[in-house]
Amino acid sequence: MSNRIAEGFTMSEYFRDIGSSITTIMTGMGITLRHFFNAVKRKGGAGIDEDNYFKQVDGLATLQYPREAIPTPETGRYRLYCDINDCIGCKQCERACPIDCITIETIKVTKDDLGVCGKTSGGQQKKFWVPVFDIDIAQCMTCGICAAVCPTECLYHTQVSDFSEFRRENMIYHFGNLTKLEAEAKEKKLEEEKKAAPKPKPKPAPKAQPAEGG
Amino acid sequence: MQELGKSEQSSLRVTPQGKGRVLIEKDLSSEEMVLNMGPQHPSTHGVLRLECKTDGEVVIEAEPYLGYLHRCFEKYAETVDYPGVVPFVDRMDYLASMNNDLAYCIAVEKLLDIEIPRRVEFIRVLVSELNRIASHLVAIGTYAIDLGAFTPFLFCFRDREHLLGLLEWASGARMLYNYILIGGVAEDLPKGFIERTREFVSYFRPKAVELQKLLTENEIFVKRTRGVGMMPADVAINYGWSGPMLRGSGVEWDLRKIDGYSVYPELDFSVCVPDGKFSDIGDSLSRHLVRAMEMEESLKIIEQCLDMMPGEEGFNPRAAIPKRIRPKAGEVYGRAENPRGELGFYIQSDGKSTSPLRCKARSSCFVNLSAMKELSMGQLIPDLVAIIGSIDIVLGEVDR
Amino acid sequence: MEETQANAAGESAEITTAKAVWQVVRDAFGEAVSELDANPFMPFFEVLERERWRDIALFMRDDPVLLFNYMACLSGVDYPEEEKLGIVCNLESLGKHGHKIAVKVKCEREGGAIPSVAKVWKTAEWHEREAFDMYGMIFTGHPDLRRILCPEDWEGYPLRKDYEVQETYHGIKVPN
Amino acid sequence: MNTGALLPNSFPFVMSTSLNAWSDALSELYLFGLPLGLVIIAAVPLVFIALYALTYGVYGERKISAFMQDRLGPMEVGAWGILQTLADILKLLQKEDIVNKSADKFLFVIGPGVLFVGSFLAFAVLPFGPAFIGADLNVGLFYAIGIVALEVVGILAAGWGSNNKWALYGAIRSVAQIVSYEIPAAIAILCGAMMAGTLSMQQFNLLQEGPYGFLHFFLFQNPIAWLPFIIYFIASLAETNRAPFDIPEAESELVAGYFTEYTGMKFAVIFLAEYGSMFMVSAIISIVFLGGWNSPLPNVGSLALNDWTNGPVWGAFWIIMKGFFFIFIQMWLRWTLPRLRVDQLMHLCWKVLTPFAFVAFVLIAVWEIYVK
Repeated sequence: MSNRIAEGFTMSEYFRDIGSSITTIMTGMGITLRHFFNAVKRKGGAGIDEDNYFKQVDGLATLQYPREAIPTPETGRYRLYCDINDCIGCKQCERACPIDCITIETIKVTKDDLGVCGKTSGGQQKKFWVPVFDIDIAQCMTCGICAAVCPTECLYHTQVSDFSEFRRENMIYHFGNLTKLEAEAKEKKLEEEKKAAPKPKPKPAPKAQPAEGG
Repeated sequence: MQELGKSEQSSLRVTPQGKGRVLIEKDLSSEEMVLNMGPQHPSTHGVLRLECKTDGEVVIEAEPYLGYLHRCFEKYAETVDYPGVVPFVDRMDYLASMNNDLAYCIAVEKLLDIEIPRRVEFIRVLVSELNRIASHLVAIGTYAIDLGAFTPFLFCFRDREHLLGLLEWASGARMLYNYILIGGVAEDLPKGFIERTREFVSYFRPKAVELQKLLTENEIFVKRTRGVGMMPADVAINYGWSGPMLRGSGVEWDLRKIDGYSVYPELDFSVCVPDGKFSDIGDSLSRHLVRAMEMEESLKIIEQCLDMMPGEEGFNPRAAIPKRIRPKAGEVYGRAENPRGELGFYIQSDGKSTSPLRCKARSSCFVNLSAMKELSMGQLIPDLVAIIGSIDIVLGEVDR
Repeated sequence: MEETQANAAGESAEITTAKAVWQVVRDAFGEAVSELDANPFMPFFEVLERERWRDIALFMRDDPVLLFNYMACLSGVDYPEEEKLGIVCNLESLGKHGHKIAVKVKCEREGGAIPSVAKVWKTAEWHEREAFDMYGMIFTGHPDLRRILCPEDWEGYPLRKDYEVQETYHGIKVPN
Repeated sequence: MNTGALLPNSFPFVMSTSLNAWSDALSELYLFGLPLGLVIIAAVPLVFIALYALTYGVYGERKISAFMQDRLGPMEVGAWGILQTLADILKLLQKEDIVNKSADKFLFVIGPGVLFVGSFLAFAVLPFGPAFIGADLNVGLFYAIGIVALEVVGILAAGWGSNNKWALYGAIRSVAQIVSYEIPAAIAILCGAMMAGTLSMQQFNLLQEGPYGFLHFFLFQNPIAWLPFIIYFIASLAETNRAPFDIPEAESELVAGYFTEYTGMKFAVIFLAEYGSMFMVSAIISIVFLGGWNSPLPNVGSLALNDWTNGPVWGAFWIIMKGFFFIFIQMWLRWTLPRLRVDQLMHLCWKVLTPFAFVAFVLIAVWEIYVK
C-alpha cells in the first residue's frame, strides 16, 4: 500500500485523494448526523409476527431489556416444559435427546390403579407412573428433537426465554407425578401384584431402566 | 539468551582510532519481538491466537494457533444418531446455522437417496439465504469495527436483528435453529412469513445502500483495505479457499452454481466477482465487496423464492423424513455454499448403526485461515487486523 | 429409495468422468492405484503403494488432462477391522474440467506413515495436521507436523475408535 | 456556570456590568491576609472543567455515539442516565489498583499524573471571559501548545512503565503521532498569531471583539483563515488521540494502547486527561479563530444582540459553547470514520497537512502585509 503510494503518485492523484477523502467523509458524516437527529424517534416493540413490524418508525432500535423485550413469536422454542398429565412414560424423548439432559424413571401401573392413573388428553390409557421426569434445563440446547418424537405432544418448548437462576440445582426441573413416598408405595404394590400373579411376564421390569436406556 | 548475546555482538561496531583508542558504535538494528495476539484480543473474532514475530510495526510472520474452541464435534457426531448431529452442526458456524444444516442434510440425503418435496427445498433456500445475509452483515460489521468504525457495526447488527426475528419466527430459535432436518424442515413457514420477508427485502435495500455509503465508499476504509492482503487466484485455489474469499481473488466459483444443489439451478442470480475498478483483485477490499454484493444477490434469490414457492396445501414439512435414519454402507462427501465458503461433510456409514461411523466437517473458515501465515508476512499490525477481518473467521467453525 | 433411477442419470456423468480420470492415473502409475470404486455417492480409488502417493498427487495436480488444482477435503479415517488408518482426499478440478474424484491412502495403525502432500496442495498442510492430531498417522515430509486442535501435550488420538480419554490433564479432571 | 444562558435577553448588559464590578470586588477580597478572591476566580473555570470532564464529556460522548448508532445509551442511572458517569467514577474508585509485578513502578505511577498535569496546565491560560483567566501570559498561546507536549512524556512513561507490549506499541505510536502533528498544528496556530500580532490569549479575544459579532472573528477576517483553521482542527484531533487518529489506543489493534494495564483511579485519571485536552484544543481553536468569549451575534440595527450577549458570564457561556461545539464535531467524526493506519497517518501529517500549513502561512502573511 505504502509502496503503491510511493510508486504511482502523481500530483493529480494526490489532489484527487484529498478530494475524495473530503467528499466521502462528508457523506458519512451526513449519514450519522441524520441518525443523530432521528434519535427523537424510537422503534416500537412490535414482534416480528405482527403486521406492523416493518412499519414501525425508523429510530432508536434499543429495547431496555428487563422492562421491554422483543416479543417471542408463538413458534418460539425456549424453555422445555412437560405436561406430565399427558406423559405416557414411553421414554422416547430420553433416547432422542442428543445430550441426555432428560432423565425418566417409570413404574408400571398396577391393574387396579389404571383408573387412578387416568388417560391422556388424547384419550390414551397411561400405563406407567412417572415418578422421575427431570430435565436439566441448563444443559438443554432447545433443539426440539425431544418435542418432535413425543407421541402425545406433552413435551414442548414454551416461549419463556429468560429463566436464569442463581443456583444450578434450580435449573433441574422436576416434572414427575409421584412423590418419593408415593413412588415407593407404587413399587411395592407392583411387586405384590407380580408375586400374586407370576404368570407369563415377557415384559422387562420397569425398574431396569439403565439397561433399557442404552 | 544466546541469540540475544549474538545479536548484541553483531550490532557493535568497533573502529580503531589510533593511540590504543577504539570507537564503539552501536547499530540501530533491532531485535524481533514476539507479540502474542489473542486468544483474548478484540480483533481475533473469538479465540484465535496469533503468535507474531514483529519488527517494530511490521509483522515478519504470524503463526495461528487454534483449538481454543474445540468441542469435539467429529467425535461427538460418532456417538449420536444422524438427526441428533444437526444441533451440533448448528453450533459450528453459529452465525450461519441454516447453511450448516443445509450442507449436512445434503450430505446425509445424498447417502440416503431420498427426494425432498419442492416446497421444502424452497423453504430451505429461503432461510439459508436469509441467514447468509445475516452472516454477511456480521462479517461486514465486525470488519468495520476492526478498522475502527463503530457505527456501521451497530447498523449491521440492527438490521441483522430483523433477520434473526424472521428466522426465529420460522424455526423457533434465534441463532441455533435445528430447522433444516434430514429429509425436510421442522415446521412449515408461519402464516404471514412470506409477506414479512418481502417487507424485509424492501426495508433492507436502502439500508444496504446507506451502509455502502457509510463504510464501503469511505476513503479511509478503502485506503485501509485496498491492496492489503493480496492473494492471487492460483495460490488461493491451492490453499483451498472457497466462497467470498476465492471470489475476491477473481475466481468465479460458487457451489450454488457449480453443484446446483437444491433449487438453485432454477433461480436467477449471478456469482459476485469484483471487477477490479474499485479494488485490486485479491485484496481485502475485494473480499469485502464480494460480501456486500452477495447480500444484494441473496435478496434477489429471496424474492424469487417467495415468488416461486409452491403453495402450502396439504404440505407436511416432515413428510419425507425417514422414520429411522440408517443409511446404506458407504461414504459420501456432501457440500454446500456457506457464507464463508465451501462447507463439506464427509460422512461414512457402516450400514448397521444409526450414527455415522465418521463425520468429518470440512470447514471453510479452517481452510481459509490456513493461508494466514502467508498473508501476514511483512504486513503492518493494522494490516494484519484488516486481513483477519477480511477472512471473516468464525472460531466455532475453525475449531469445531 | 424409488428415486435412485432418477438420480442415476445425473450421477452417472460424475461416474464416467471419474472413470476417465482414474484411467489416466492408472495408465501413468499402473498397479500403484487400485480399481475405481464407482459407487454413486463418491467414486474413489485407493493408492496401494503409498510411497508413490506424493508423485500421484503431483501428477494429478499438474497433468493437463486432470488438473486437480483444488483439494476440497482431506479426512483422516480409522479402519479398526483392517488394522489401518487412512486418509480420504476429495479432489476437484476448478476451472474448465470441473471433475471430481476421491483418493484413499491407508497406512498401518501403529506408527504408520503417509507421504505428505502439503507441498502439492497447501491446504493439505492444516488438514494433515488435523488428521495427525486426531489419528496419529505420520505425514512424512510435512513442513510443520504438530497437533492443531488438541493441546500439544494431549495424550492419545481422539478420533481413533479405541481411544480412551485421559483421566487428568495438568491436574484437571477431564470430563468424559 | 452557564447561568448566563438563563438570563432574560433584555438586561444581560446590566447584569454583566454589575457582575464585572462584583468580580473586581471579589478579586480584591483578602481574608486572613490571603488573596482568597483571586483563588475563587481562578478556581471557577477549573471547577467547571472538572465538572465538564467528569460528567458532560463522558456522558455526552456516550449519548452522542448512541444516538448516531440508533441506540439509547446509558439510561439506568438517573433520568436518561445523567448520573451514569458519577456511577462509573464511584465504580472506578472502588476498583483494585493493580500494578504489574514487572512494571516499572515509578514510571507506571507518574505516567497518568504527568498526563493529567500536562493536559490541565494549559487551562491556566484559557480565558473564560474578560474577568476569568488564570494567568494572562504574554506568551499564552505558545505556553498552551508547549505544555500540551508534556502529555507525550506521560504517555511514554505509562506505555513503557506498564511492561506490556501493547502498551509499548501504543506509547510509541502516540509519541510519533503527537510529535509529528505538533508541526502542522503549530504552523496553523502561527497563522492565527500572525493575524493577531500577539501571543496573549486574552489579547486574541479582545482583538476579535466588535459590534458585528462573528464578522470580527479571525476566521471571517481573512479569506484564507479557513485553511489553518481546518488544519489545526485535524491536527488537534491527532494530538488528543481522537478518531480517526486514535491509533495509539486502537482497541481492535492494540487492545487499549498505552493504558492497557491501568485500572481503577489511574485509568480514570487518564480518561479525564483525554477529555480535558479535548476541551482544551477546542477552546484554543475557538479562541484563535472564533473569537473566544466574544458573542457571535451581530448588532442588527436597533437589536443590539452583540452588546446584550457579551460580558463575563456570557463570555464563559460562549467559550464553553464553542468548546462543546468542537467537542461535538470531534465525537461526530469519531463515530463516523474508520481509523487510519500508522503510515497513512504520517502521510497525512507530513505530505498533506504540513505543506498546506506552509501554504496557508505564506498566504496569510501576504494578506496581512499587503492587503490588509
